[in-house]
Amino acid sequence: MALNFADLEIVYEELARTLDRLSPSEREVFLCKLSLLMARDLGDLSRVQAMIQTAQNHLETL
Amino acid sequence: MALNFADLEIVYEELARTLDRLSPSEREVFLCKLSLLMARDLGDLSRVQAMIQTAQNHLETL
Amino acid sequence: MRPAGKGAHDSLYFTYPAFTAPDRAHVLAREGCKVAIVGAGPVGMFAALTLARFGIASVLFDKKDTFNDGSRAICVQRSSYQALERAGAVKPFIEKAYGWTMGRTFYRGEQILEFEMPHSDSEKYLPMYNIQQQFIEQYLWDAVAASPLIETRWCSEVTGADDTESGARLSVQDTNGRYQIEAEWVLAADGARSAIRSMRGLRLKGDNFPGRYVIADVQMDHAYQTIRRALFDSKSNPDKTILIHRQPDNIWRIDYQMPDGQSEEEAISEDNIRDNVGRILRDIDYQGAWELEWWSIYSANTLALDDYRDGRVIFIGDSAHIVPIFGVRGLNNGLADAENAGWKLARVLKGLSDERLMDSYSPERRGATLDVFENATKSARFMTPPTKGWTVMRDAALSLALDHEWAGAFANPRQMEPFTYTDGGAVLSHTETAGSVKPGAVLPNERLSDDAYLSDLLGNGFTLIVLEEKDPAGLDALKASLLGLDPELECITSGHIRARFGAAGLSRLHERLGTQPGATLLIRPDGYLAGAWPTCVADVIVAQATAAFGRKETH
Amino acid sequence: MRPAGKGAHDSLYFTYPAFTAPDRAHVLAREGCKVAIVGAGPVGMFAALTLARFGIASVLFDKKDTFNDGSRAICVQRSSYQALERAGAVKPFIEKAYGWTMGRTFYRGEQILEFEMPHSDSEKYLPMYNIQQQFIEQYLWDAVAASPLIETRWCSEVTGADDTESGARLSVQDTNGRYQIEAEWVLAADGARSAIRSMRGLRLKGDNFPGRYVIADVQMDHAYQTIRRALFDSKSNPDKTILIHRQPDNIWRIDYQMPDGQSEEEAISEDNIRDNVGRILRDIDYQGAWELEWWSIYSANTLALDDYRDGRVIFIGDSAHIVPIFGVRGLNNGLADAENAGWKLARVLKGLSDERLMDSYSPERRGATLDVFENATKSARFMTPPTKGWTVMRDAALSLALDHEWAGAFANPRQMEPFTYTDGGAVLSHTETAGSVKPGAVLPNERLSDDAYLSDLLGNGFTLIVLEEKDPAGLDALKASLLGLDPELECITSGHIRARFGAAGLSRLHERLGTQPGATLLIRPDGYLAGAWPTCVADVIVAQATAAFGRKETH
Repeated sequence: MALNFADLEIVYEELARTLDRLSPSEREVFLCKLSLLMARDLGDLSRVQAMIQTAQNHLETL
Repeated sequence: MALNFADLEIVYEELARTLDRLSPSEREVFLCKLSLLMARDLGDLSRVQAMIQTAQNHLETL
Repeated sequence: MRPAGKGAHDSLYFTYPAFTAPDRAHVLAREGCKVAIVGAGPVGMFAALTLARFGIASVLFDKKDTFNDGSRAICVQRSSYQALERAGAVKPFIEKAYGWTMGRTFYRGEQILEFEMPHSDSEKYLPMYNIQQQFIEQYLWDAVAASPLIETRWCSEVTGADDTESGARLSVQDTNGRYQIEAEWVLAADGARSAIRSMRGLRLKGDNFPGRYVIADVQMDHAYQTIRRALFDSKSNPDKTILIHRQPDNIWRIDYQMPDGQSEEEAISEDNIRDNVGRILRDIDYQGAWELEWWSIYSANTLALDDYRDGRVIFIGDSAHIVPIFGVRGLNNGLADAENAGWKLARVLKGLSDERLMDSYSPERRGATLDVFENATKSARFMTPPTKGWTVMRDAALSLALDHEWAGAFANPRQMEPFTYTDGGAVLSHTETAGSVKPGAVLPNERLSDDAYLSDLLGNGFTLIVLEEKDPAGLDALKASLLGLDPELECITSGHIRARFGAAGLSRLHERLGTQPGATLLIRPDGYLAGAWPTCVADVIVAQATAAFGRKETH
Repeated sequence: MRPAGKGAHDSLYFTYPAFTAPDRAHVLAREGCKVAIVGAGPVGMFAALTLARFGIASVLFDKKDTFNDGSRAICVQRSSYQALERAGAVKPFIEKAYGWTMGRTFYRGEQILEFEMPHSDSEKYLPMYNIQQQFIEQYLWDAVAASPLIETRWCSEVTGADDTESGARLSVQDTNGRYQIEAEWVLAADGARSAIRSMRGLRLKGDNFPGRYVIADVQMDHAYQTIRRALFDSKSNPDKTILIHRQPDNIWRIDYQMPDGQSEEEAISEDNIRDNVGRILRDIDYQGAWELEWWSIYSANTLALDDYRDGRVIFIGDSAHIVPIFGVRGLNNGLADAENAGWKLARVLKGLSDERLMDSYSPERRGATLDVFENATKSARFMTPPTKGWTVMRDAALSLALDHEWAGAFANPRQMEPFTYTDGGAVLSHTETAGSVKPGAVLPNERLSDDAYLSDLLGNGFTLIVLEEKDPAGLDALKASLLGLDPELECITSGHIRARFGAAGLSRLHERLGTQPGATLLIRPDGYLAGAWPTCVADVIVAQATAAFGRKETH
């Protein structure tokens, strides 16, 4: 079952605080590590691939 | 069940190629979006929090 | 600020009154008062009205000669309407304000969230109303001016507030000269830059958020319902945020984060205001004419006093706490402060409660402030992220929200319900429960007939609601005991409710409160639930109420 | 390069031979040859040995007067040992080289991966052997010099290769002058900068990887087993990569990515080499003395010809493809090219196969190259990430590997097994299967007794393995038909195996191959499985083998 919003908000805030503790290059490595950890744990390649696709939407600035 | 290595490698490569298509600021937003997507899908706050902790290990450069 | 050539009070839609200082002979003749209220803004006037509601006279000081020059606070929430009603001042608000329930959030021009604030037929008022601050002050002033218990002294600056044995001595400077006046109690309602606070050597503590906002009111014939709009990263303010609110008299509040590359000074120049507002109006497809009414600039802060009480000086409203605008809790919180301090102070002054009842004011209202801080901090971090980490997460959430409805929740402005008190002595300790209602929370309202709500049944002071099927044997004795504690006590029984609203009305009430027959509730004068018991055990109720609200014999 | 004051062939441990050009009268007297091989490096010499294995004479040209100046290729894999054995040249390799099975990867000084290459008692050889290129060339040269079928012409540069009606005409320049020689076939083994390739107007196509590597060989008494070490982001080469290999004669290969801030020219100055190597040796806790033997610089590329065959000119080894070093497939791939081209060309020249058998060379070996590219690209992207995306993912994987064993797998150098052929006509189409063995793959080996492996039973040419419980009725007729296709055909039956190795040996073979009794296998001269059938149906086997390897009557 998907994380509820209150829990997701905890994740949001932990990520924001963590990113602020890191240098720009550390931030990217941290996020990539986290992505690999979570992708592995999800255990469903096609789902992960779909999320990688979705996350690329709307990135270009206006 | 955790993703096997071959599948994890596909994720690794898709992430590398995706990051190369993005500008530095887009990269971070992309990775944060992906983190929220995957965290939500994992549905287990304490597991996600443990991964956020683990991913912070060993980030400092030598 | 107003457009070039206009005076500070030269409004498109509002005529400011012009007040003068009181008669010199009168002020020199009056040596003291029970309560002095410093600041005749909405909070100070509402405090005076609340005291008057309980028969307590006050003197209200303000250094200005008219109302606030611009319209800062414009959102009045349901709980404030209920408080205004209790003070007998709600009618003109109902007639003038625009009620609303819905907000829409846009990211890069696309709607990512439409939220409804909690609302149902059980409620007497809508969750939120928009009305200009001038009207708020005008309507409160009309009530204040009509009250024989309130003496208002305009053009009167309080320049000193020194402790005395029985209260404080205020030094006042008005157009006619200086004088002093004794007060048993002082309510400091003199706003964010409170002079009283400085005189007492107190400081607000907390955080400042980055990001400056410009608020501009414009008059235009814009066809859009009363729906709060928030625009993130729009064409007209890239990477930044815009809020748009409808107000009466064709006035629209355009509230926008200062664009990059403009200094604060540049941002508030009339040319830039017109440029920025014009761009925003084109962005929301408004093509018609518009007139600029007024503008200002602000930043978000979460600042509060450690203690809202300093001896006989009680801080209410912005003098005690500054909250970010993004939760519309500045004015509403101030009104709640005024009512909380007001009914307690009235009981103390009337000899119904020991002075220590005032000790519960700061914990209750400061608790509410910290709760506002927590939610407003979340909103502020989303509206104007303070660091790279918060920025990138905010952008990620907004970007996700274009594809995923669940992510829109991050953009919710969290305009929350009234705080539930737990600290202090004004809520009865409860090891038992009576349904889903919780002591310390606002009593939920319920529509009992076409023209009557539960709130209409409540008395001016405390109200005891006894929901036993038949009146219990000791009810009269209980009422007698409680009337000693509060002569204004109202007592409502199942029998009254069934007689007036039928069995259906009674069962609707039980359903709303989640109670079973037998439940007994004690409601405070500010509509909060003081205590709840599953059955009406008279001696328990009297003992607990006396301990919390009564004069202690050992004291 | 070698230290200041030393000649190009002034080695600490190896004595280079000095060759001279052939006798002028002899070269002028000989007008033609069946096969000319250009380039007497390991690949060219091995091609000559493979042709000689099948009785085909060749002339081998090289413009140098000795072996390669340094030791570039040092890793020889199991399949190459099997090929060397088939050519009768493996013995000195076994005696000299250091076999190994294990690799260790370190990140910031901590071991994150220890991998074992696939190995078992079934195998005759270890998965990998380290030996300097000089020794490889020396041992191959010893075999070449001993062969009456190979004529080697040193100091002889081929300056032209023009098509003729029956092959090609080579122009040769040696110390004594110019001459021309006709050849039916030319094998171009003249390396990465192949002159033949240029003369034929052909170009390698593919990708270059960023990152420059310095390889340095040092002599020292370092106590560490023969285990490949890879160091990422070490103190001695921050953010960069180092590889360390042990070789015979106390020689150690230090292979390190050029540090930031050094130009290519600076990086290969002797002072910098000594600085960098010294730092690395201290980093791996080596305290003793060391001598610098030789160094060079390289970068990773994946480049190949579109077609390895250009009429009667066949490209083998680096002239056809350049692969990144990180998969140790440069030399090994070249040896496989040479054997593949060699046995096929021998059959064509002996009239056993139609010339179109040569059409299968390029698809098979180019397929292998592309497979190497795929894996080597993964390794190269990990060793020297070409872009920001690959860098950050690599760093993420390494960082994760410090806590998670599974992440270490990203650092595996992917020193893969021989490629399984699917293209071309030299593998029989198979709609049926015979156990887990797959046509196109290398036949797995199996130890059948203390001193005999399955591979020892195979013939010089094709081998038919018939695993029927009893010899089938038509076996003699089948053998006769196949002998027409290959007079050297070896036939092994269950009966032979049972007689020599017992029922246990036979069942061990079935288990290893995953076959059931009845299975019939056809093995190519290069050890690859040509075809597999669940039962021995003679006419099917003969028809399929004739179509793939024989002279077609309609042609």
